[in-house]
Amino acid sequence: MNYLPYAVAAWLFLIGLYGVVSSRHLIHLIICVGVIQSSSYVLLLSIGYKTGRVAPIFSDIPASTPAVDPVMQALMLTDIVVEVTVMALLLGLAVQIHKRHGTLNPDRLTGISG
Amino acid sequence: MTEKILQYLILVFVAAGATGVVFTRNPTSQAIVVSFYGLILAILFFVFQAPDVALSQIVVGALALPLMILLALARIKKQGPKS
Amino acid sequence: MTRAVRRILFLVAGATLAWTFFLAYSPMPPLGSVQSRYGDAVNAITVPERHITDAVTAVNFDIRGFDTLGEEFILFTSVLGTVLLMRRQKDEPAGDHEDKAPGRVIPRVSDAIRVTSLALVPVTILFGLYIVTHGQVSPGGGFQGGVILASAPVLVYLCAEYKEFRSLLPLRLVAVAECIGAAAYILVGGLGLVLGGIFLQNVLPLGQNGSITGGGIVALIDLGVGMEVGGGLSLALLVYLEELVEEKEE
Amino acid sequence: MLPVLPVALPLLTAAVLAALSKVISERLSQLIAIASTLTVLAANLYLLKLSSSQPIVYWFGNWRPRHGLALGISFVIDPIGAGLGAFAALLTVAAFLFSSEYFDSVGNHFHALMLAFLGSLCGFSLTGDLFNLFVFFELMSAAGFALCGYKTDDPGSVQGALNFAVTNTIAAYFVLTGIGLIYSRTSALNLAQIGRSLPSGPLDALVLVGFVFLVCGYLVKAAIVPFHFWLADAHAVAPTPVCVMFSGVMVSMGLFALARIYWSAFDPSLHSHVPALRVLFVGAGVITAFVGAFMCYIQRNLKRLLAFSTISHIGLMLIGIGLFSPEGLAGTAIYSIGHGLVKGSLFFVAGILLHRFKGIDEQDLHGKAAGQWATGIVLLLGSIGLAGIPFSGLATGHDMIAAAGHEAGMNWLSWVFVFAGAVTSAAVLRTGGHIFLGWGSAKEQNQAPKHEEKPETKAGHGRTPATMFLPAAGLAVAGLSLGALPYIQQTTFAAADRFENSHAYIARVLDAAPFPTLRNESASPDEWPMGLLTAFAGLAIAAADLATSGKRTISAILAAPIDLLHRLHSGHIGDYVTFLVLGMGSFALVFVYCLR
Repeated sequence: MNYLPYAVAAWLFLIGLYGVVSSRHLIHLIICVGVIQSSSYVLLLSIGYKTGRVAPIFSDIPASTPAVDPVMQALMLTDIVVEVTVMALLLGLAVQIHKRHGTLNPDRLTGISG
Repeated sequence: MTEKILQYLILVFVAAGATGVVFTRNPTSQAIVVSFYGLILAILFFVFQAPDVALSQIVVGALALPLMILLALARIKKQGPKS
Repeated sequence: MTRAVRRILFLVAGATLAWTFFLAYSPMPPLGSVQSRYGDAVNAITVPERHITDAVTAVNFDIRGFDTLGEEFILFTSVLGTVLLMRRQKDEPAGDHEDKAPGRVIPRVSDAIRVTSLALVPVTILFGLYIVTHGQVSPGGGFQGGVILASAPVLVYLCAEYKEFRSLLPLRLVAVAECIGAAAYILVGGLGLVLGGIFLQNVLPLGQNGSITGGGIVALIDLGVGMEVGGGLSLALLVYLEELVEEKEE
Repeated sequence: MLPVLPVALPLLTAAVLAALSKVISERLSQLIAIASTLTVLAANLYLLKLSSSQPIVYWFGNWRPRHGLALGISFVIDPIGAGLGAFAALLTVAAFLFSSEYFDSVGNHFHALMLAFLGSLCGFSLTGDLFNLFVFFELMSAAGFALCGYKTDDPGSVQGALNFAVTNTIAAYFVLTGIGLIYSRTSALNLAQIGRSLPSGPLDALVLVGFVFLVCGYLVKAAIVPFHFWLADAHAVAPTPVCVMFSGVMVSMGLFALARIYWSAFDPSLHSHVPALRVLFVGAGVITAFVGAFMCYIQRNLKRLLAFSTISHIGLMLIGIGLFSPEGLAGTAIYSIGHGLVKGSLFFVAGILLHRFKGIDEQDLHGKAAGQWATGIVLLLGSIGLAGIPFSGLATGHDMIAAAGHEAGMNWLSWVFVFAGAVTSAAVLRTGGHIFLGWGSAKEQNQAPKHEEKPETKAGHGRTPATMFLPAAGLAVAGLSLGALPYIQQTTFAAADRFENSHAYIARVLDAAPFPTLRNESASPDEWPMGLLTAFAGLAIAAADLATSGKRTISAILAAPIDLLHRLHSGHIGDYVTFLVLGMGSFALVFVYCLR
């Protein structure tokens, strides 16, 4: 059971990839990319977590209280906000693709090949 | 002990939620499912002692991202099947 | 490749990756027992050396502040790219299409929703500002507060007609605010360079423990990031709305 | 203040230009952008000189290591990193010049995005922190996606940009997973710190997979087979100045990341496995060189052809790094600069053709550019530079890598260079013969799918502006004479030798210890005939192809495999991701089972 977080992280990565590969709609595909990213959240979160320790916020508790790893949380935090803007960019590309090709099905996009 | 059980339970929810997101093939309903998934992730962060990240995940994952998806979809719908 | 071939190939590929994950994760320490020399060191210095009671904020805006500078510019660049992608093809100046269909109401919403949303706008802004400024004390900071601030324009959009919305929130102003927020980080870094000799050095006097100005330059960076995130994200949302409304008006 | 300038200045300028985009004219915006880039160039060159005897370590926010524990983020500046940064700035200047009459309304956003891109390239080459490397990688990606999709009215453009964006974003999550794995073992993000703590733990699958995820994630950016699919799509559709940046310097950054991560963090634990590593990475490089060369030859869209030639040459550069010797790394450093110059010039030629004739399809333009002597000569210079004739940067790089291969007992490596150089150079020469001289048949004989390319300029098609021609000619001449620079071999070798001195690097970063003197002596190779041979082989292949066109050509004999290759490069994002996963998974498994 102690390995459940890692198993979940691996599962999120794989299922997200499956979604990307099998997608029939670019918006769906982009959301699946987001699922892959949540895999890294779960991984970083579990690495930073320490049993029996509190959140690294010392407003109401003594500064010497053992706390979980703030570094991993800091990495996740910035990543979440960056994710949403990268998503905005990807969605913008999808909107433009629809405008130019009239479809969002990757199987029907034939602008480039060879 | 209860904390541990809660953590594992939510981890299972996360795995199930992600699976749900991937297998919801209709993007509009997917935006709603993603919103729920974002919320579950936020709860996960909370029970893993990461309130900062949880707050950020609530506003981004459960609100901003689904909104953006819906806006993009509305935009695409307006364009019609072939321009 | 046909769908079937791709699916089979992916099953093979996914199996190799799954096996890789299994190999990589099995030597991991069980949950909750990973050693954290770095994290413990950071926890030990945040309060005594920086008077910041939220260690995550201390990492983001001071100890590893340079990462956040980069992250902020990822956001800046992505928003710039989104605006570029959603721009009008013919270089028509923004803003003249309001007159094309005067009086057209875009979202027909009930007055009850309108009033509620309007009342929520100042509350949202206040809450966003609170979160931005209290990042050093409690969970929150420029990133989270910025996102909350960015939701205010959406509320305005929900409750107002498009024309009013435009006059309430000129896009240009939002864009400029975003750029100022982005530039602010580098300028604060430059302040450290000028006064202390090192980029991003925390040269301002530290305030009281647990106050919103405890961490010296962190308060400034927090504000700048809040402005950048709030401006950038609302800009990203607004260009989608803008395009949407335009289509309806045509 | 010097160490932060290459990152802070372009980013600040980008923010200012974006803020003022409606206030100042495009011309002014361009001038500011060029001035800023030139300053970055000068700063990087000065850093290169300052760091020649030992790396400069700069701790942001003055968070120095305490008791050997790194707290903050450091830049660790050495001549190779600073040199790459300087080269990125040089190409950016050329791209800005070229674009001055390029887009009808290039818009100030173009300059802001290019500057953000430059800032990310410099940050990437100077940083000494694993997560900071990732941050600049993401910044590079974000700016790259936007720049790639800049021509939003071009259907291929947005699709290529999406393929680029999705594959590279997934690659970024592999990198992030790798960072997590390594952090769980070392509790460190600083590369030197990781290098110091890794050997104290076992060398198990966790560390090995972490290394593979990190390295392969960055190799997606470098477009190593089978991670290469996005590159041709992105290059073929991006605006010409952006292609120059992508091909010239962005792909080399992926290889630089491999070198940086390996020698800063992993060499102490993996050093005894170098023979196995050598087989794996040289093997990947050889395959990439062959696939790229072959795909290059069967293209008809000039930009796509050049993109595949980039893949081929990046494979050659990977060989240099994969030999894990100072000679090889130095060879790759020179080779990548030489290649960037020559390839940049060739992309500019493609841009000029697109400007003049509103297309870059080899068959469509058959004989159309007759009389364009100046542009044709630049194309000729570029193609013989691509073959690596003596005195070019590629020749010197080739010689050094071949010498490193000789030392490692791989004498045949030189022939891979000859093959890839000759084929890619022949492909360019062939298009030159078709387009500029009207040689060969005008009939459609190339089976490659045709791509519509929208013109990027709207006026002045009757002439070639000097701002377009000069960057093209300048880069070609620079690329052809790079190898003739005095002492370039010795100084690069010295830099590479220091770059690979992991123990000295770690002690320098964490304990501020002085750097020792050189460990090795340069073998100073001398293999001119190979460069000449490659150039002649290239000429011969192109001439044979042009002379026999319409009859049984190479493409007729190899119709079946060519068809298969065309179909593999389907432009379908699902296919690309499948290959990415397959490559990542199998490489990781091979790695773990070979080294454990």
